[in-house]
Amino acid sequence: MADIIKLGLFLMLVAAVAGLGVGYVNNVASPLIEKQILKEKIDSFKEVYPGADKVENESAAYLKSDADPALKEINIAYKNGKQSGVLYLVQSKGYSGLITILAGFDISTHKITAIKVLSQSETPGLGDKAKEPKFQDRYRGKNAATALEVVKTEPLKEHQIQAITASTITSKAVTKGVNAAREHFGRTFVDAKTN
Amino acid sequence: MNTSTFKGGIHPEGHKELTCGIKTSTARVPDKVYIPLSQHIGAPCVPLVTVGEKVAKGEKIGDGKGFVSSPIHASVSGTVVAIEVMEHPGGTFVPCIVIENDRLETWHESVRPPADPEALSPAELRSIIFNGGIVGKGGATFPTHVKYNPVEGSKFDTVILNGVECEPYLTGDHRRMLEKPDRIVAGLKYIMKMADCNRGIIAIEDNKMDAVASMEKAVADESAIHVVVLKEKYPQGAEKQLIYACTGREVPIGGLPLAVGVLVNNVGTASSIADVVETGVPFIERSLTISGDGIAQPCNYQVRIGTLFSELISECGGYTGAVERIISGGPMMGKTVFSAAVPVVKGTSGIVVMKKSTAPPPPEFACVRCAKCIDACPAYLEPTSLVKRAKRSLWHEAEAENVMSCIECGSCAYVCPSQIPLIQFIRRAKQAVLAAKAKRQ
Amino acid sequence: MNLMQEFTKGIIKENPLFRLMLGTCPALAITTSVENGLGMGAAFTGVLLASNIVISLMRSIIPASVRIPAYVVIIASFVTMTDQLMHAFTPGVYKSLGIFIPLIVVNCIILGRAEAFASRNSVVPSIVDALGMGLGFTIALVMVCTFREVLGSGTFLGIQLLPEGIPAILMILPPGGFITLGCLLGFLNKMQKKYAL
Amino acid sequence: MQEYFIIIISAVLVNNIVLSQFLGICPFLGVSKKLTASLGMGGAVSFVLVLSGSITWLLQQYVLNPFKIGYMQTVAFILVIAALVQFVEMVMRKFTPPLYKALGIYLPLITTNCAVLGVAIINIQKDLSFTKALVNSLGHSAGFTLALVLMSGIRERLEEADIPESMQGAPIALVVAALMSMAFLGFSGLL
Amino acid sequence: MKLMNSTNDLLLVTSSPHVHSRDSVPDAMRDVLIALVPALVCGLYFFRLPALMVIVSCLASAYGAEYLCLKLQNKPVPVREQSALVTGLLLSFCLPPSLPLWMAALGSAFAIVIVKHLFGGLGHNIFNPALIGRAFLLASFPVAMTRWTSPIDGVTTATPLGIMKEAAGQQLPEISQLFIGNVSGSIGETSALAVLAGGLYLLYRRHIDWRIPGSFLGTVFLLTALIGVVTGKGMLFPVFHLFAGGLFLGAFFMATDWVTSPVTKVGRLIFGAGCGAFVVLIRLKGGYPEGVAYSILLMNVVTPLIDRYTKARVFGGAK
Amino acid sequence: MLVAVISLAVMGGIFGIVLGIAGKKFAVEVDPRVEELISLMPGANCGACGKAGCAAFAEAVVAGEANPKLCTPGGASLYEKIAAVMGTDAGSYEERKTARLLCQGGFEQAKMLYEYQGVHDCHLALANFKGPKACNFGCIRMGNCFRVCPFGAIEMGADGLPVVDPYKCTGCNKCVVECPQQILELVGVSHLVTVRCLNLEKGKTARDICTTACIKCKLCEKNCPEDAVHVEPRSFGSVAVVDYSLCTNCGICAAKCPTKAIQITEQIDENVVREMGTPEDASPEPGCGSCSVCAG
Repeated sequence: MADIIKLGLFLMLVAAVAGLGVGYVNNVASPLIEKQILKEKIDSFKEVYPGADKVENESAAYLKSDADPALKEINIAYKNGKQSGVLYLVQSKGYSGLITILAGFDISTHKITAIKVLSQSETPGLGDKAKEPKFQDRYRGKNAATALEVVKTEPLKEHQIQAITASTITSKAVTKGVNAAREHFGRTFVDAKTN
Repeated sequence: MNTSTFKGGIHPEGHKELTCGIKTSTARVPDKVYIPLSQHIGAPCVPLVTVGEKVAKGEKIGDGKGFVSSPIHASVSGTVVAIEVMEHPGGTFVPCIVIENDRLETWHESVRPPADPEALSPAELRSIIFNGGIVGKGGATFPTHVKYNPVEGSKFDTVILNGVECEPYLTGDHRRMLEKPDRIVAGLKYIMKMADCNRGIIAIEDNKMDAVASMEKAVADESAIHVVVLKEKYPQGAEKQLIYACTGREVPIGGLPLAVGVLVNNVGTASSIADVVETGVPFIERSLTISGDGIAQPCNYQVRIGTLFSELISECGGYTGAVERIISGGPMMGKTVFSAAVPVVKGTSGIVVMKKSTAPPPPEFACVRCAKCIDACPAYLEPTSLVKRAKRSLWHEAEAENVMSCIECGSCAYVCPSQIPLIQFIRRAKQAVLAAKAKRQ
Repeated sequence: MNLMQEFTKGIIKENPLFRLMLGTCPALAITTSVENGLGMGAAFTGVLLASNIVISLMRSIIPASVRIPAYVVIIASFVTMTDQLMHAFTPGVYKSLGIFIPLIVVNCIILGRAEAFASRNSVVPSIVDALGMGLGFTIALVMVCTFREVLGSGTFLGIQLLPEGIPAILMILPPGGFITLGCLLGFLNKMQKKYAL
Repeated sequence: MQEYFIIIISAVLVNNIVLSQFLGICPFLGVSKKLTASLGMGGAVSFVLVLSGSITWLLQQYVLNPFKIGYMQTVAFILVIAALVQFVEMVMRKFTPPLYKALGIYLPLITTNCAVLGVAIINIQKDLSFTKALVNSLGHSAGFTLALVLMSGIRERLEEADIPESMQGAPIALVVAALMSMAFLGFSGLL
Repeated sequence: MKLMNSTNDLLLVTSSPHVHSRDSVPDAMRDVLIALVPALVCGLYFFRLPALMVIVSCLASAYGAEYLCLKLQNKPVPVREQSALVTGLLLSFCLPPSLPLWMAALGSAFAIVIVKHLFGGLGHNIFNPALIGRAFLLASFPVAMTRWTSPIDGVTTATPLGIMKEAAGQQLPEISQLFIGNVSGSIGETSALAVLAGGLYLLYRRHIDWRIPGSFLGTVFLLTALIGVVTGKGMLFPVFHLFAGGLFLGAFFMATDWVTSPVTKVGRLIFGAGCGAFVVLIRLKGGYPEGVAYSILLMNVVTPLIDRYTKARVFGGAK
Repeated sequence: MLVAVISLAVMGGIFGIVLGIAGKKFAVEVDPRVEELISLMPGANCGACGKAGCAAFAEAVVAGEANPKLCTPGGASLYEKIAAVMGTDAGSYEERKTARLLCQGGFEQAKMLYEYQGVHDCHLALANFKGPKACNFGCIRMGNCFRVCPFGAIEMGADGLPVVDPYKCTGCNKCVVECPQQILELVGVSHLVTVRCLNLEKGKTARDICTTACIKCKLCEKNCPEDAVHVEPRSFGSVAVVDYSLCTNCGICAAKCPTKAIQITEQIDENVVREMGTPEDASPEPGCGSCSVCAG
């Protein structure tokens, strides 16, 4: 029995020392990691809604329980202390997994400022082109009033988005996510204003 | 018409038209006959005569010991000039008794008809057949009397006479059914008596409708005997397949036909039985077909046992040209011999001679898994899988896949589009499995 | 003991990936770009080096009956450290390697070297062994990566080599990984037979 | 109910753990020569995977998260798995000798099977609930067993094939895996 | 190999049987090529020169790759059977007519080298080479592989199945046009009629077993009919699915490939049914509009197991 | 940080104790010598020792149930190594034996009965009139011995007969067992004089079918100074046989033999390091490295 306790103590010691090492490294690294994550977030906010003074996560206020489950987070951008834009974090089921999109709307113009695909697991070389500016730019400046629609050819109407070649499903998924945000935006920020 | 058959099988070209219309003629009796001491499955016979001894026609010159054995008789009268090792059409070398024919055709005293054949008891019949040296004429040469020995606890209910003759080229049984239907029916009745059963079937394939007509006429008065017409297919003549085709019963793996109450005999064997019972003449001659594209005038002959192939071939007008192979038996299951100087034995159902072909043998390809061999196998085996086991010497696995159920009919090798000699690999596997079994015991 | 030999054996004769068939999971999963391969190789080498040093130092005091759990604890700690450091300093590579950084812990090579080498040798040979094995693994990874990146995305380290439409996307999909490694192994087998490496 | 169905289909077919996520390649190549062995390995892995999947989930939820030591995940999980494997081996040997005979020889190999740790981590990363994590583990182990069994069927056939010498063994197995995974691409986008 | 010193007068001793059927692998391959002629004619009529170019490059590449592989392995050349041509032709039949020629050639070479010769050549492959060639091209060059053109005029348009899957609202072609093949699609698979003619020829020549196409088409029809009834799409739905896409080509020419399908009768029924079920699953629920190629490949994977578990009862064995 | 240290330490402690108990309670004693012996074995799994492969043999040796000498492929050197591991005296080891073909009937020498077409397998050919050669006692020349040799020591020569490489041959007996004609024999390497014919037929018959057959002329018997070679009667017929216990390798019989049926084999240079052919199964398993996790 003494043997067994000795073994246990030895392993305990080893584990303790290991824990010390890991803990130390974590102490050093975790602030850096957090900073990293924050910076990424701010960068993408800037990209999708440029020119804001500050952006606050106000999901608690705007994201009701009956909201579209695709909506994950609602951030409000402030310019000169006034609500000027909304940044939606939406998730949509793509070809092979969830696509996370950040979509920015301008409250004054009722237009989409920009969108950004934050994460996706679409087919390399095909669906993953959704994260390229070439595709994301197609959403820029679209009016939030009408539902967006995916077409395969050059868009003829304002509310049409040209799909990525051979990746209609991905294009539709992104558009569906953006539409969910658009709808919420229209209901919450446009109608409220006009009424 | 109500024709039935077995599952699997193939349709090789029959070539029966070469001889099926030619009446069986009697071959010239040779100056010397060579009678091998082993003409049946089982231990070879021991010679009862010595060199220089005079023998009479029908005299017993060799006898075997044990249950599965069958005596042999002199097919001519004359003098024993030698007992020497000779090639045997079965692919072996066997001692033979060589008799110089004195052309007197003296019958031996033992050859005499019984007083009243109808009155003989089954046991007496069996002993007559045993002493007459009757073995199966289909090719397997199983001593016939053994089949009728009663076995405790089992009983025959059907006797099937095999008039199928599914081997290409061969027409000996066909001719016999046309020429001697009465002898066949008479033989069948003796068999039914010995087997103690009252249902007889004569099975004939639908490519021999004239034989069907002939046999049906012969059994018109017999209520217990029927002629059954089967669809033409190879290997319908194989015992288990024939039983299945006629009765729908499957002989269990490794079992005997007795297990399903059926006894199978060749039509030729039946007429031999009738002969030996009614006249006392033992098995000293048989009919056989000499055919093939290498033979000038194919025909059927009544031949004394021990006649050399070469004499028969020259009587048929010789070869048509350069000869590639001489087959003892039919081309599907017969064995090739390396010279025509081999004697006719009790099991020789035919001699097929093939001309040298001009085309080179087709190349062998890898197995393409077309499954034609599986579809053709009458034993429902997977030949291609067995071959793969055999190629890697996995004998245990081959045994587990029932390689011993193979009846070596050769259908698989016949159909294989890749020209794989499947049957040879399977034979090798069977050899090895048998050897392993023998080692275990 | 010849240190040079200890070093080179990991590259050719006992290459972890091509000869020992170890570490196949990351070699298939993350080898879609050369950058990933280099990152994985570096992370792997770092963990191997650290664990080899520690285990070699402790080899006389670890009781035999708990040596495997002890090794596992040590290796796992180093993997966790590497994971954190990569997350902090090379977030891009960290993201694309994903789950395969923590999975270094179950890479048989590391435990194997601990058991077969570090626990029986002193520190210096263990360091050399780790460097050799690490380099061998990295080279192997980069070889696979090069094929897949050039043929699959038409780039090398991000530099465009082939115009769009030419590269076969399959090469950066899962089948491409299997096929590249399989054919590469076959080719190396052939070379080995030919030149008796 | 439908959610669970989707998780299962996704884990078994669409994102097969071996053929598209590259976890558990070593046993996939090593223990797929005979069908019986691959069934044994599949069974053993499934058993440990489901068990460890649930235990690590509980560990994460009730130990690592409350104490805010999420970064200790790797160390904690691998320790749990290593101990679990040994424990299972022990219990099996003691109480179900036939099962031990069938699966036991594969158990030691499982510690270093990255599928087990991989699925445990995926369960946490995907933020699945306990039942979903359980279903996900089940699905992945079924996918692993499926891939292994299919592979062994093919490899038994390959033993008779006339494969070029340098491709024999692992290289051809990898090519088979490539072609299998190409066939499984047919499931991509399913559901 | 001659085993003798002096020849000529020695007889040949061989093992029985001493006769052989006229069947041979090269003959069977030739028959498959013949059976593909109607589909070839239709493909050329509908898709003209581009189709011809794709077919020629596939054939040339397949033959060249076969030749090289045999040469490198010191196996007998020239090729003794036309299986490489069959592979090349079948592959070209399931490619869009507008495919760049180098891609067609690459797919063909991939099929021959990786799928066939790495496994030891004819008879040893596990997967259907032509289908892997197609799967390879589809995964590698999805853009080029999904650009379809309409018959005769060559305008870019969607395939019937594509319309059904993605572009709701667009007019579906009439069933009669679908049957004849006057719709956009792969070179050799649009005309169900032509493929059916070839398939019947193969059935007549006994090169293929009715069980695979029978259970394959039957399963697709039954499942789609069931879905059609349940969802109220009517009986045109199953008929449409039967004639659209490469189902007939797959059922008669790809799934029946000797080498990669089961050898047992029951196994073939299971194989066909599995193919059919996967086709319906992929077409209706999957990411691709067409699933014939993948469904057959998936069943190729299962074939060894099917063979293993559907071994026939041996004659005289327990029922 | 403190939490990390404590939690890991606790876990470590628990697992240590659990494993300690496990190690105590469920320890399985494996004799380390078995592993050591397995690593020494040739790995051919040829079965010459009568056990199911090398591992089984090693176990049997450790258990004292098998004679280490039984591993013929390993030979004397392996025996010494085993003895070292087992701590026993190596003692003397029997002379190494190699397979020798007792037939010289190649294409030139032997007359043919027929041309054989079919699968090249000695057993199958033998079923047809004892093989295509006219001689019923000689080598069938279908190469079963060549295929069965696990060491690549047998090659088929230009004359159709198998040639045994005495340096590669380990005397594992596989070919001898396989040969249906029993025309291969294991002979000690120091015995150089061999009668390479087993034809039992009369001199004239034998000479007619093979130019290098033993014709029973008894010249060897008459000229042997040691009385070591005799034309011995067999079940039927007779053939010359060398008594290896008396033969001194003088070679007079070989010189006198009119048909050269008696041959002197070249002396093996025992200094040449034997190149052991690699058995086919010896290629490493993918997926198993050297981590020995499974062993510990």
